Amino acid sequence: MSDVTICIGGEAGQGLVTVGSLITKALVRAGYEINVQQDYLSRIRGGHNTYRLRFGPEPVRCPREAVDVLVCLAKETFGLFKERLSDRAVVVAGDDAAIEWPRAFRVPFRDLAGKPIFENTVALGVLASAICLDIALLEELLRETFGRKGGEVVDQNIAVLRRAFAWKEQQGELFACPAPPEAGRGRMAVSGNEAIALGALAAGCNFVSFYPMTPATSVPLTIIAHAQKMGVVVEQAEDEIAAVNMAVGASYAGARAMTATSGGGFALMVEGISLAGMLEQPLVVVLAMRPGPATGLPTRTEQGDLNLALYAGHGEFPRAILAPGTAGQCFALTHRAFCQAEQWQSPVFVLTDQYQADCYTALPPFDLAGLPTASGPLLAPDDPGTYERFAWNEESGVSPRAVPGLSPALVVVDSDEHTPDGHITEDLDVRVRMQDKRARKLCGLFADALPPEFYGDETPGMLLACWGSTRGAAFEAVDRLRADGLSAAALHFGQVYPLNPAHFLPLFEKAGRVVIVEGNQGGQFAALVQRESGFRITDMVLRYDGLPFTPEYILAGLRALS
Amino acid sequence: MSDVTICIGGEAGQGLVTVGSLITKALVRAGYEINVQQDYLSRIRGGHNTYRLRFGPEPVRCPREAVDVLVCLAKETFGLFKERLSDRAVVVAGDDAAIEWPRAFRVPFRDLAGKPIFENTVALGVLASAICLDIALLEELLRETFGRKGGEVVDQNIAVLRRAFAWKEQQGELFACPAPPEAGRGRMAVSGNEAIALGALAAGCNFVSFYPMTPATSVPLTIIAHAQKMGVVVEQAEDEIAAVNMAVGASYAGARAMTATSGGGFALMVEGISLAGMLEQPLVVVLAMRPGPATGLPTRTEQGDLNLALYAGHGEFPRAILAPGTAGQCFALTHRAFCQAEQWQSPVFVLTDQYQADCYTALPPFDLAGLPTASGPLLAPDDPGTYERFAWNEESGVSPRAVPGLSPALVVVDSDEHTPDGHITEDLDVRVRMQDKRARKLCGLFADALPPEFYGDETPGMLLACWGSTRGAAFEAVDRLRADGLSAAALHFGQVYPLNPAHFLPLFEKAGRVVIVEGNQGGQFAALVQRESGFRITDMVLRYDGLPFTPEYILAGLRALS
Amino acid sequence: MVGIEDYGEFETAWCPGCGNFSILKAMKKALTALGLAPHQVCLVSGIGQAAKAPHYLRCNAFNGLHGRALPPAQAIKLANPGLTVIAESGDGCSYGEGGNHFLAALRRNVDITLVAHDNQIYGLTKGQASPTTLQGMKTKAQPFGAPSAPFNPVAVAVTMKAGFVARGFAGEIDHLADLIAEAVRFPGFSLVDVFQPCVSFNKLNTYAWYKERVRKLEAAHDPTDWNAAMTAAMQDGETLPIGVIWKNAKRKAFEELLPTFTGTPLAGRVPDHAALREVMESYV
Amino acid sequence: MVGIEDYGEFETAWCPGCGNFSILKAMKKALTALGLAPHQVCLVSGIGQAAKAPHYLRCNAFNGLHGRALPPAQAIKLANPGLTVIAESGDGCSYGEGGNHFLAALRRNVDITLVAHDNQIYGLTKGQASPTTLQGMKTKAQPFGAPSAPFNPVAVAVTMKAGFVARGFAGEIDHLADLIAEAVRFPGFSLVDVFQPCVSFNKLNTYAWYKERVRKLEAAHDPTDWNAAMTAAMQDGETLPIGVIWKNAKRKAFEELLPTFTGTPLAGRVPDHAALREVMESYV
Ligand SMILES: Cc1ncc(C[n+]2csc(CCOP(=O)(O)OP(=O)(O)O)c2C)c(N)n1
Ligand SMILES: Cc1ncc(C[n+]2csc(CCOP(=O)(O)OP(=O)(O)O)c2C)c(N)n1
Ligand code: SF4
Ligand code: SF4
Ligand SMILES: [Mg+2]
Ligand SMILES: [Mg+2]
Repeated sequence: MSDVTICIGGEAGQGLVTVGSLITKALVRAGYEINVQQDYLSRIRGGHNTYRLRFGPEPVRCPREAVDVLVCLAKETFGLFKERLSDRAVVVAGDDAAIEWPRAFRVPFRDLAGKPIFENTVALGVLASAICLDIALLEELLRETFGRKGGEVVDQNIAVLRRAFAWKEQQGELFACPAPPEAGRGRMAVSGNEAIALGALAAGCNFVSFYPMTPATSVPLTIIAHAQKMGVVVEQAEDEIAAVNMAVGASYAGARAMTATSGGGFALMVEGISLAGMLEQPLVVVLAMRPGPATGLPTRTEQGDLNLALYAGHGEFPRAILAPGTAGQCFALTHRAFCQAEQWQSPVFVLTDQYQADCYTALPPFDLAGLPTASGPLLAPDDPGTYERFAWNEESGVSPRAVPGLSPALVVVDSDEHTPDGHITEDLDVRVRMQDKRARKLCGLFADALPPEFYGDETPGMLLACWGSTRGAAFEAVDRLRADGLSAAALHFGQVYPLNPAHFLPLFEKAGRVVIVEGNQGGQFAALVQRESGFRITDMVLRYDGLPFTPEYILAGLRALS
Repeated sequence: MSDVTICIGGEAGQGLVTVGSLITKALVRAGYEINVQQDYLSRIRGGHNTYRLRFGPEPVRCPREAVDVLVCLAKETFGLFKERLSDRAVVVAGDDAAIEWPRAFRVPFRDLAGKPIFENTVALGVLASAICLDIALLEELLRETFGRKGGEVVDQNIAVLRRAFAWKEQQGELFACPAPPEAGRGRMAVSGNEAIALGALAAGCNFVSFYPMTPATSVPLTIIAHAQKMGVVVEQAEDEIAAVNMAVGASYAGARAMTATSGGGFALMVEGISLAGMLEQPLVVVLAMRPGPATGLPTRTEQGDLNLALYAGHGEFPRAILAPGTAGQCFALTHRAFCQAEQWQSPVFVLTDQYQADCYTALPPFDLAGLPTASGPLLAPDDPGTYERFAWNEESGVSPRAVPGLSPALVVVDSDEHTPDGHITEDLDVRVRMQDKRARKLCGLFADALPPEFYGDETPGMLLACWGSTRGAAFEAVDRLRADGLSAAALHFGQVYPLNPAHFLPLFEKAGRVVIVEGNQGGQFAALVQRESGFRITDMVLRYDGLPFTPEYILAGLRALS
Repeated sequence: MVGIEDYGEFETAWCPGCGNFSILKAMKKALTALGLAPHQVCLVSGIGQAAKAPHYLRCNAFNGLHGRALPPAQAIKLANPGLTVIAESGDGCSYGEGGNHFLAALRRNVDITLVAHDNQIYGLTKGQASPTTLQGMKTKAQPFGAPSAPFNPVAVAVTMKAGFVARGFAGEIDHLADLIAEAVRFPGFSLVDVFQPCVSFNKLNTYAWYKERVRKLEAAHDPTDWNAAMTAAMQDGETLPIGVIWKNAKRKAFEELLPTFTGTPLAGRVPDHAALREVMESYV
Repeated sequence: MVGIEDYGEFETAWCPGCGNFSILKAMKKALTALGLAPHQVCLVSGIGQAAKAPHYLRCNAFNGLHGRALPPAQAIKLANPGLTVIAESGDGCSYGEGGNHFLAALRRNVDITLVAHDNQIYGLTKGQASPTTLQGMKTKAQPFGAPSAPFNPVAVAVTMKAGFVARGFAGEIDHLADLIAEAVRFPGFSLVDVFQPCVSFNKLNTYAWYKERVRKLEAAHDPTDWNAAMTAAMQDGETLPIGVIWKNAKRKAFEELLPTFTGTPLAGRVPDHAALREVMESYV
């Protein structure tokens, strides 16, 4: 294999994310492709966390199970991962660590660091040398990172880095480094959540209300970091109920509004989502999934909230659910979510999960010029005196959306059933007509539904259908099956609702066997496919232990099926 | 037809519910079968409300469209209902009302009443005579109702009643009264919500936390009325989130706990329901549906929240959903909900709706002797020192449930993933095992699932499948189809989840045509059937105008299908 | 010139004699006195009898969910600072279901006004105890008397040194109109809690009951004196002061503390792709 | 005799140096002083770093949802009055997400105790502003400074004439243990707000910062004197009093006002079918 998986293990608070991010950035600048898997505990210090980084000159789409370079910052690290070490693996550990492995660098951390706070820099230097990374890239990054803390901090860090690098060089090569990449500089290292935030900004998102909840928080935090430059009003609300109701209110007033949360917080937004449906307000909700029920495993990953997203909200109203499978899709589909929300005046969800939220990828800056422009509200209705927010529309169901205060048109919206002018009614004929008007928008969302992405043999013996963050592992599983001479393909759904059976039923019917691969216990997407298309799903590979899919996991699951 | 439909129309606050209830009670005491449909506006005074009462010597299962006796307490009443009057209909109205109808009693309300507050009593007297009801029954009821206000009030009312009755008698018979019934006294007049409350009390419900919301409120109000006698702690919470979290807490402490709400309130409980799933706490939630989205039509009926009940809660955990179709089933299935909740340590929902909540029926007092006893928590574990709340159980998934404080056993529960002793864990193997343990309980709930109730021809040309409150109208539609010489049957699901396809698939396959009849726009139950059984539903009769099904509506819907 | 007739006359779903009518009248008077045209005003409400108020005058209106008037009201103001935003809802809505938003709004101090129709009862759901129902009052849902102590929104708001805190009475329309106008003018969060007789369900706190107890604050009352304000706010029982109880002119409105807030509407802004390109550079 | 060792010693997920350790110690001391065996105690928490506390001592524990410690805590007490019920959670949990339940609990006065670990920050989610974060403090989520005024739980509780209101400091373990014991003994709702340094995320309100400001209330302070209590509660800035601030012995606990409350556990009761038959008669 041409790619390498580094695993850095250590206690929370020990700075392994710092080491990991610096190496990540350096690899991206060196032109490598990367994939990051962060496993952390729900605590601030102590415990055992890992930062896993897979890189190589060719695209790497997902994590894999085997580890090639294990960096042990904690005592437990080696024990936890020794079974996973590949044949060619090297281990980096302290010189006092009790490890048994033929190819190990036993680093005199204390001596090289001088002071304890520099031990991470030592690890960085040793690791950089072990994977044949140019030390200049790291020096540059240290300068950027610690520059604000003053020259002395930078100098000390660089001195330690050089010392560690030099120490490692003396030990010689124990590891066959991958070929240097061709790609040049200029690419970003972005996480899934950062890409979502950038996608929102690209669509003109200018109002974000949220309540902190892992793994969603980094979406608003990313926007906050650029809020002033981009002109975004961001407010941390008192709870998720306030967050969603604020977003609906802002949307009514003409803002391009978003909120982001995770399972439990989303559960609290369910009533507000129904409100958005009734008021026909554009609303984008990022739902970053983690294992439930209840608090569950708050820092791990799962795809267990699809059903909740599908049916959140009492009563019936249209919605769309997008489920990106790469950082690039996180950007593009979030942008699309805003466009669809505005066009169909409906809530649109972006479903992601902890793995994808925290997964870094190397990507060129997103192409903004090629993006469609999201339509906006009507700033000046032609005849404001007769304006009606919910004017009948027998075709699309969409009424021109004016905003309050910008013209003499009065904009009235009501959570009760209402007449076209937005005022409360108990006329039951109007009720049926209004409910039909709202429902009609689902036809539009259906017509706009994105087809799934096909990958692999055209008439596959085995077709892996997946959605959201499972894409990478499923695609690589297909590569491996095909490498073994099997006929295989994958179908990735970047939109999970509405589903157009015409997009996938022919492919399903052509395939020898259809296997749904998804990160939950119940096979929620499988049930949805069955409901929407009548296609009976009999085979599934499911995962709900809090970890992301890997190709190895999928292949083992497929073996267990037959 | 041997039955009669009375419709009393008037403004909110005019006392038409009082007139309606007294006539209802009198008819029940006279031995008639009854069915009540209450349509009211979301306001306290004014507007036009109706109280519709169908009665006859034979069982009447549902409302019908035609009106035989129209009592106009408001000016609009006649205009609103004249199209619905049957050929034999009579109208009762004020002598100043502009109505055109051959058989009308034009009542000199003012003269007969003396004082305006007695006008309702006049209506009562005239109505009683018009339908050939024994005046003694009404005198008795007036005595019971106003007894507390003192003898004078009673006497005055009775005097007015007699005056009105006598006046009407003088007008002669304009209406052919139905045959007097055989059934004797001793039956109750109970609404669906009252039956739910009585079912809860029969099961030993002793803790209710709620937040007022139409049409659920009368469940807790009924329990409050008997709380002291029955030893129930009832608390009106600050919001629905508190209500559900209180119920879960009380359940943990060993109470038999319930909460009741409607769509928007239920939406707010979604996180708490997931908590009940994770803590494996028995919890009964009454969800009384009304039309959404959002506030929708707060005092009308719909079956639009099935999907939300099915998927409420983030993450995955077992649940059961019962959907009574008669007041008797409201009692029995609520009792069963408590038994199932306790047995499977899971949330169980009772799905009803505004029509059924407010619908009165005549029933003998519920048979308590025949009820199974709901099991209770473990009060004294054998070995309290080693007690573990979530002890592994590889069969049913159910662990013995001790309660805190009643023995030295410590009872620890956690919304995070936990080890068998209830303490927080991030061990991913434990996670999978615990999630599997919880999921296993769904097998038990599945095995316990109630089969649907079959009614009609054994191999029907047309099979109407329905759930919840739609039972009566569907059954009567079958009667009418069969009376027209068609082969027809109905299948009523009193439990909508889990569904056992073995219970219905053979019946579906035998039927010429399967039509789902349900009170929503989306065909939610149809989709569920399709998902759970693979049976493709192509025909549906749906209603979402806020009114309950009638046989006429269903028959018209069936005609439109073909 | 704006006249009261610009705000229209509508049929309502309220009971004859209800205090809501007077509050509606006071609201229209206040808006007229403020010289605001209907489209410059946005009324935001929850669900309840009071919450229907925005349907009964011509203006922009957001009639949201029960208990959730304040979050959208604040967001609307932030999204379009040019609008005069008034949240109007019942006591149950504002202090019961919406209690957490009330606290947050007091802390946040966004320049909006909350007019709470405080009938000390849940009207629309037919008479259960609300957070302001007096302890011991019997209702169908509290047949043994409301067991909790009543919430005093005015006292809590003063304690939290909110922007502007006033109490009015539906029986004093002109006084109330003045209070609402002053509250709207105040640059920060303003609370106007209004005693509102509910003739259908609250048989304790009737017009007569309020009339006997309500006293306009003396001219000498200094609403910037916190101790005086707290003393007035804590009065219950036989004397219930109405008027401007507290004013915190020293507090900055939320908007002033938000550097991303430009004071211009968010609607119609074009995404700044040039700036976003610079942002993306920081990830390289 | 109960000894502190009965409450056990456990590994925690807290950061070294965190104020939570001291609060845990004080809690164990208080329970021991109260002579309660572990199975007589039920700790109820939400989600956060503080909310993990019930896992770190032997007792009955209900670790519920973020912000939702108080509703189950009150229900548990009503369902089994024999239990000593203590809700323990963070400032975000108790006054942020759970703000509405805090107000309701103050009004309800069920005989439970709330020990709020008040580190003036959201710890577990890595350092966003909490309701008690001082205005202007910068965090990752509030890079321009927290824009809202801080919530003063003690002052609001005193304003609402809650049962028992105290403030402690994690740096004063014995004093805190006494406060908790006294709060538990008080027959009604008791609040113990505890200043708790968060060494990882709150770099403003540090041990040193608190030490400089915290002052034990004078012996002369009369917690039954509302004016004195309010004065103490409103102190912020340079002096932050700790101790029993307010005590309302005149208020009846909720349980006493609930006629359906018998004082015996609800668990194991057999449905009274004879009574229910009588109830059904009333529908005939
Ligand atoms: C989430 C939710 N819970 C409950 C209700 C039912 N509900 C409607 S209005 C109301 C109380 C109204 O009381 P208040 O706010 O005081 O207004 P009033 O009718 O007295 O003016 C309630 C509980 C609802 N609509 N939504
Ligand atoms: C409904 C919900 N929203 C958000 C979260 C995420 N969350 C967990 S702990 C926490 C804040 C904790 O702050 P605090 O209560 O002050 O406790 P601390 O960690 O500071 O002790 C948040 C927002 C959650 N678990 N559930
Ligand atoms: S119920 Fe009460 S508050 Fe509502 S309109 Fe009638 S009198 Fe007014
Ligand atoms: S993050 Fe703060 S509150 Fe949490 S354990 Fe660490 S120091 Fe304590
Ligand atoms: Mg009210
Ligand atoms: Mg905190």
